[in-house]
Amino acid sequence: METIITLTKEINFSPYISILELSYLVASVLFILGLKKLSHPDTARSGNLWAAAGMGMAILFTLLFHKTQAEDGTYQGIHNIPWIIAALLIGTVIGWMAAKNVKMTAMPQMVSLFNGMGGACAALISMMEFPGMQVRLAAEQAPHMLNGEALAILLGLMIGGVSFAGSMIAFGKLDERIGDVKSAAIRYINLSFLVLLLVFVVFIMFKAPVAGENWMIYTLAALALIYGITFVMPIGGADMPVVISLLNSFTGVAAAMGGFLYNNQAMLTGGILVGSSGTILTILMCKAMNRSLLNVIIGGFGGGGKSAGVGGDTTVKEISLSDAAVLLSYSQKVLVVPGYGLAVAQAQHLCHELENLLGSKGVEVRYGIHPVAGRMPGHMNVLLAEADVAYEKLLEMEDANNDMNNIDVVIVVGANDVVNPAAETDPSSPIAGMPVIRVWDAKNTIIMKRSMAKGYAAIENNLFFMPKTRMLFGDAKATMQKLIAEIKNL
Amino acid sequence: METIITLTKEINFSPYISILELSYLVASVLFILGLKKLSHPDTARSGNLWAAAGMGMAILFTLLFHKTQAEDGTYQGIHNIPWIIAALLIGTVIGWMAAKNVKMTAMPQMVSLFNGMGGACAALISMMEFPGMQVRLAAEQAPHMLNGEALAILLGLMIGGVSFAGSMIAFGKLDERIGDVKSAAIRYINLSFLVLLLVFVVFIMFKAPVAGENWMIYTLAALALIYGITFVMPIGGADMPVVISLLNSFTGVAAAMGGFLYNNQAMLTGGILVGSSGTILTILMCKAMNRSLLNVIIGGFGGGGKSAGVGGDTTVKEISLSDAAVLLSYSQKVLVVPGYGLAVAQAQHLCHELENLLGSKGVEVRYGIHPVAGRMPGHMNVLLAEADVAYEKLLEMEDANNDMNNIDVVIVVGANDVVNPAAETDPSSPIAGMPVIRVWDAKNTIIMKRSMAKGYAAIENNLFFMPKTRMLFGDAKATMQKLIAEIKNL
Amino acid sequence: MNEVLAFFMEYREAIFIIILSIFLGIEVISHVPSVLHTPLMSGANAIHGVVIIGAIIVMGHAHNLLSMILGFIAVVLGTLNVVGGFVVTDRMLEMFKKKKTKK
Amino acid sequence: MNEVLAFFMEYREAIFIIILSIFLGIEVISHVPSVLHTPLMSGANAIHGVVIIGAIIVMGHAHNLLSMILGFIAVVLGTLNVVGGFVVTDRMLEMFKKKKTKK
Ligand SMILES: NC(=O)c1ccc[n+]([C@@H]2O[C@H](COP(=O)([O-])OP(=O)(O)OC[C@H]3O[C@@H](n4cnc5c(N)ncnc54)[C@H](OP(=O)(O)O)[C@@H]3O)[C@@H](O)[C@H]2O)c1
Ligand SMILES: NC(=O)c1ccc[n+]([C@@H]2O[C@H](COP(=O)([O-])OP(=O)(O)OC[C@H]3O[C@@H](n4cnc5c(N)ncnc54)[C@H](OP(=O)(O)O)[C@@H]3O)[C@@H](O)[C@H]2O)c1
Repeated sequence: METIITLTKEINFSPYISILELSYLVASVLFILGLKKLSHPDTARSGNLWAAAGMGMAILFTLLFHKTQAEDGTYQGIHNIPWIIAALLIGTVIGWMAAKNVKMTAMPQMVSLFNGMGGACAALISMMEFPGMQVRLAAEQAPHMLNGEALAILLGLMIGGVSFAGSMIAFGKLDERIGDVKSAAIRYINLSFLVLLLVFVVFIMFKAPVAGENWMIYTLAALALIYGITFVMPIGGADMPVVISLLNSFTGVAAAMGGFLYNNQAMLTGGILVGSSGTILTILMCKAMNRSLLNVIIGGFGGGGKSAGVGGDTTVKEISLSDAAVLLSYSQKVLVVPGYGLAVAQAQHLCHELENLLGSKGVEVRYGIHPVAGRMPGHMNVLLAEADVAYEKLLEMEDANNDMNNIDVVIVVGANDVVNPAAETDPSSPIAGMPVIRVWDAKNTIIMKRSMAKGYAAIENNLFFMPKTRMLFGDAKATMQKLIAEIKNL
Repeated sequence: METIITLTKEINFSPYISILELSYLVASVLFILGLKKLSHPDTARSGNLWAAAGMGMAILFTLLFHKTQAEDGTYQGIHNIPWIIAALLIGTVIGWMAAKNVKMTAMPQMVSLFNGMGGACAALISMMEFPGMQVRLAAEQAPHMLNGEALAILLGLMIGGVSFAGSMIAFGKLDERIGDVKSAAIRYINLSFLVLLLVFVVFIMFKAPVAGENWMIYTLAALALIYGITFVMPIGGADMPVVISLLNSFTGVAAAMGGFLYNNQAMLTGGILVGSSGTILTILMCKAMNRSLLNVIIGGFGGGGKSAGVGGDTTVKEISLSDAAVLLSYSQKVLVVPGYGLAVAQAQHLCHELENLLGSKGVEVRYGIHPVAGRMPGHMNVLLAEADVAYEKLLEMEDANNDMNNIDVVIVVGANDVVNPAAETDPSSPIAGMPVIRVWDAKNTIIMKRSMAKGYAAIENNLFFMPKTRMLFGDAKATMQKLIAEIKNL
Repeated sequence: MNEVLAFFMEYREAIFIIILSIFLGIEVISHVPSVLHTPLMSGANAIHGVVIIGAIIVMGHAHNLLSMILGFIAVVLGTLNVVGGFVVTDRMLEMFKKKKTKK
Repeated sequence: MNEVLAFFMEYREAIFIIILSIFLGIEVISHVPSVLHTPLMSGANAIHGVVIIGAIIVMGHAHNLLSMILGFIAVVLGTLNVVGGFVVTDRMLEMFKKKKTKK
């Protein structure tokens, strides 16, 4: 950074540098505005474009105007431009295709993957800058590497590496390529790697630099990767959206380290903004599930939770398709409560068809959306919007609960935890305190799922045994199809 | 600034400077946190203290550690410390006494006065820095004064001066020492002074500096003061809170100019934060009155508004004290709607007494608070809180309106515009579109005011002529006293 | 044009800090309830009293009588702004002390 | 201690910018409705792709084969982050397009 400061001071006369700096300033402002707009429903989409515009500008101007002082003292622009452009093109094509073709439901994986790429990029930058710095400092006979530049390089590598490895594991888990590892031991392994990592960073900084001694940086990289893996491994697969959000903010910090290193305003602000807003976002996501971030990271949820004892009733009543069809057709108010199973079965379009069909018979059909139904926040909104369900039909959890007494039939489509009464009644339940949709207050409840299997929190659901509840077993899509046919035949 | 940069670079070795800079950083953070806390009811008071702590720290550390490079090249700490401490003491004692002894209702004046002091301080700093800068630049034979330092000095003087003069006028108006000046001409005079001011700033910057040529800075100061006066003069007295908020943000910018000049982080952030948040606050205040900032500045409101024709009924029905006492005692739900007259009459304590008295008879008494009742936002809340009215009894306008049909008697105590139906019915009314408290929906309305005089917006109020309305003329405090006595005698 | 760019280059850190502070000021305030408008205005008023630091600096390096006098006045005025501002704000907010938490 | 102070002094503008940005990030996000959590996460993900500028800089000054290769990979990865991030976010938000303004 020091050198960069003197550099920019000395070539003050060059308007190019000023233009470059100005473009970074504008890019930062666009990032801020983009993020601001992204957090309001009406402006979110344009916010994304603003941020993208800022990014494009920063990249273009860097290519055109960036100058560094070479070892011989001259100022050099960006070399290897054809190669850089080739790399940009390759990245653009792959990224574009991947993003365009990914299924709506696989988007969290995609975000995780892209996040990992950013982390890897930050780590690679550090790995390339470290040897140069070591040579320089060794030449100056510096007694140690205790300076801002080294700190930025080492932290960038460490955080970027953790983010990369962690994101890859998160991707694997969401894509169901990697299972959950549950063991108390891993928590300690985990912690020891973290300590080792930090100690090693300090160690490097206190060592006198020796030109060409690169094993340290490789070891650090390896440690960061390992820690990234052990960090995410024990966390339940369904907690991955929260983990991705956290790793996202890590990558932001790693990018900011690069900004510090190059005294680059755009990288600094962009990175820090993502770092801090990502942290807050992670906390907000946890809050929506009524959990603390620590609880998510340490785990103990999302698998293996002890099943809350099923009291009283233990028999389950099924409902036949034709009975369900009659019940629905002669109701006045129907509420559909979708959950993760709807996403798995991709039954959203049929849901909308059912809604229209019943609507044509004068039945008022609406949807009760739990904020954490599915596997990412807004999952249900996205799915139903994809199926063209009108936005006014979507009730937020609170509104749905307030109206529950007036509902004739609730159809629960592949939801489980978000309609589990244990959250309110059993203080020892892992989901205790999480707000739920109180479908048991409605006059009838029909539950569509394939089996008596547990949901994400892996706990029993008393709802299934309640007197007003009827089960309609089968894949949500297939069942829905048959139900629609039945109603049409009435 | 330039010199300061090199200065801080050269004496990097001195830990004092670093400590000073660190203290400025901490002070800035305290300002940010203070402002953040100030905007939430529960934390507002501690927010104020945090900001004050930051300020105290910044002042103390400046006294102890500030260094400037003197003409002979040596670094010098702060001189004249006894004098500075004397000045600090004098300011503290006067400020403390004034702030402690001012009546609750005179607080806006006080804020205006203090704001003016800040503006004057900024202007004085510029006036003292300008000659020195001119001497320096003249010695360097600079062809003009086109540089950041000069810009900061001139803008600081200009903005600080306008803020000072404007605040004094606003103070005078609120304190009813200065009347409103209404004339179309003043608007143009106004605009011409603004243009003159800006042109003069540009003129100074393009002139070659001549040591000792100080008439320019005095002329600029005079122009700024005159513009400050003509800017505020034509604005209606009751719009002063908005104007003060605007001038407040001006002073913030003036302080930031000082921060730019001295490369002082605390002044820079503190000033800019106030500048931008003050601007937003001003806009929010205007919104609460359903007006635009431009409309406030250009005026045409707060005096001279054409009286909306009073249609139909033109007779006013009075109510006797004993009738009012009976009506109130045998009601179930009473709503008190206070306005500016309550503040004038200082009737808040009696209001609370009435509330208790009726409460003891089983009548439910609550208050309907209009956001801009009175002469400053939150005016009614402050007054009623002073009289120990419980916070739960205060209904916001919307809640009050929703419950209006169930109210047996509304007592309007010295309010006028905030209960004027013209806001909803007469699109040509100056207050058209402003939300009002719909007291005419209640079963009975009693209006306490001294006469048929108009309120702040100077328009007729049809409410007084409505069939369910009864007038109870007299000073609010006196009438309230008599009313309480009557009810006790029932 | 070149001069503008050079100016920008020279002060870019300050400009950047200014821009960030502007955004921050806007964001921090934009959700304030209207009851708090007046205390907030008053609190902000006290904060811009930070200009007193400038007054202390000029006064601390004043060498002739005129600038001593002006500096003295500036420090007094700045202190008035700071002390009066914070005290008045505190008094206003004291009024709200019994206020219960609202949703 | 002296070293920490010297460090602070050297990088104080950057530190200041970092602190302001942290506050700004927190303020901007803290009122986001939960439906937007995922798109926002994705949008933020794209923004930290700004690290690509660093990749371009190292690649632009790479002189030996190893750093050319690493730089090339870094640029590709960074571009993936940027382009993929923005496109995926846009697709997510497209889903909300029919959304009416809510109270
Ligand atoms: N939204 C988020 O951001 C987020 C993030 C992380 C974690 N979580 C957690 O995820 C959970 C979400 O609750 P949820 O009620 O939506 O889901 P859930 O509790 O995971 O239950 C989903 C249910 O759907 C059924 N199902 C699966 N495939 C199906 C198919 N093809 N057809 C019909 N049914 C099918 C499953 O039962 P069968 O196997 O018997 O069919 C399962 O019980 C909460 O615990 C929440 O905390 C949410
Ligand atoms: N709150 C703010 O921030 C703010 C700022 C600027 C402007 N404003 C404006 O101020 C107005 C506030 O409306 P408002 O209804 O509260 O007040 P208002 O419309 O100004 O009316 C106050 C009424 O109180 C009566 N009054 C005065 N002294 C009295 C006394 N001693 N005893 C009894 N009555 C007395 C007056 O009538 P008599 O003379 O007949 O008694 C007058 O009609 C709005 O137009 C608002 O836009 C508000």
